[in-house]
Amino acid sequence: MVRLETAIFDPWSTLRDFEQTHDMGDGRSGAAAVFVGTMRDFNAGDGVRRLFLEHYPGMTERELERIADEAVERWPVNACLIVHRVGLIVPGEPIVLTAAWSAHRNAGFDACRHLIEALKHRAPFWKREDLANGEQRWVSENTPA
Amino acid sequence: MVRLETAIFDPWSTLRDFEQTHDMGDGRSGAAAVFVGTMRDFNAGDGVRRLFLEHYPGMTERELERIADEAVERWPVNACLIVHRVGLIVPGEPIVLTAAWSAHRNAGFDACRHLIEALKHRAPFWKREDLANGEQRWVSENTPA
Amino acid sequence: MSITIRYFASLREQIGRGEDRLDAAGIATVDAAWQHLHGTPLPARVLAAVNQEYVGAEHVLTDGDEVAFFPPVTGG
Amino acid sequence: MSITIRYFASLREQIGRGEDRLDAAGIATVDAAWQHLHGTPLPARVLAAVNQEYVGAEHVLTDGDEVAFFPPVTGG
Repeated sequence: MVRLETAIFDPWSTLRDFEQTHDMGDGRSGAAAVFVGTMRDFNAGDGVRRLFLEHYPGMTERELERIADEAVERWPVNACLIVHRVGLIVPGEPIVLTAAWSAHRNAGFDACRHLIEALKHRAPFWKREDLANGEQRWVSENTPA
Repeated sequence: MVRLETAIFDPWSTLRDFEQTHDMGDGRSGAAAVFVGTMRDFNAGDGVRRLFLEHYPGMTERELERIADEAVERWPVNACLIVHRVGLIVPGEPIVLTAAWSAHRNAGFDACRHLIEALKHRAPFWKREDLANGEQRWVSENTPA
Repeated sequence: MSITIRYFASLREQIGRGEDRLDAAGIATVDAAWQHLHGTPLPARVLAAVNQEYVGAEHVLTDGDEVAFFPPVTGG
Repeated sequence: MSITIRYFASLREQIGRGEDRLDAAGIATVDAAWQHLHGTPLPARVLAAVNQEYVGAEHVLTDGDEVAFFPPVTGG
């Protein structure tokens, strides 16, 4: 499942809710691998006060769905979850959550890592930063892994 | 931090509580990588009704501490968490939670994976299964990755 | 032939608008659409999507297509 | 020299008790302690710890040590 969030979300209660409301494979999922990306208060050496996350409504959701489908095709995973924030956010707030449930841990880790790597390379999101010094700038490329 | 749990625990609220009560590096942690292992209802082809998790009080905690310390030494992580269940558990209950917080995602993933791999290879825990057919057996080696 | 062109993020700000419309039967490809509107070949750093799927500059356009141009993505 | 020996999991069940005590000044190593109690060299599949740290079979014992023997670990 993929979801865009326009307001702050708690990744941990999102994960609990997802597990309680989705089929994790009837006792077949022994492993959950999760990544949570949170807004830091610095980037490229500068203090950042606020972030605006733009997206391409429609294409963003479709690209996230494709990424989740790929993970399910490539690894024996029973479920995938991608949640991504859009709009204005401040340091400390979660930006992204990716998770994969599987019978064994390697498939879960590999699928979860694929979700976040593919998202960072392909999903149409763009970050604009409000710096501590008052300037505004678009992030020109993604952060190092 | 490492902790043994004698009763069922919710990994997701454990993570939220840990984040709220521990120093994650003052805005320096942009990434959290998490692994949760849950008891499955089968193992080695057999249905499993119940699991008894034995440990070596004292050494188990020390070995988990060593594993967490190693992760902090080898990767730029700001915090690590290991939680492991002991005693009697039933399918669907979480057995283990490992988590690593870092500025960038690769360090978090690598450290989190180290935590669970090292735990499975070195931490003194032993599983005894109550099978669906009424037999009881000790798990002789760890599950495939 | 009617094509909707959309711009995102820094590219939208540089161009000064979020959308263009083309009614140009002679425009065959994504690159040709960009050339027609902006007078240069599609810059290497500008990504293109047609109907919400990534395409290359030589992708052939069809009546009613939604074409999007945007800078490298920076989500996650 | 007084040494506490502890057994865990399937090994404890096979041996039929969780603990032994050795008061044997002539016992130098972990392997010698096992030999003294069980009449064989330490089996390859049995792991050993002294004072709650993994050690090899040739680890030298000291008065008051806690020695533990156990099967391969299966946590996580």
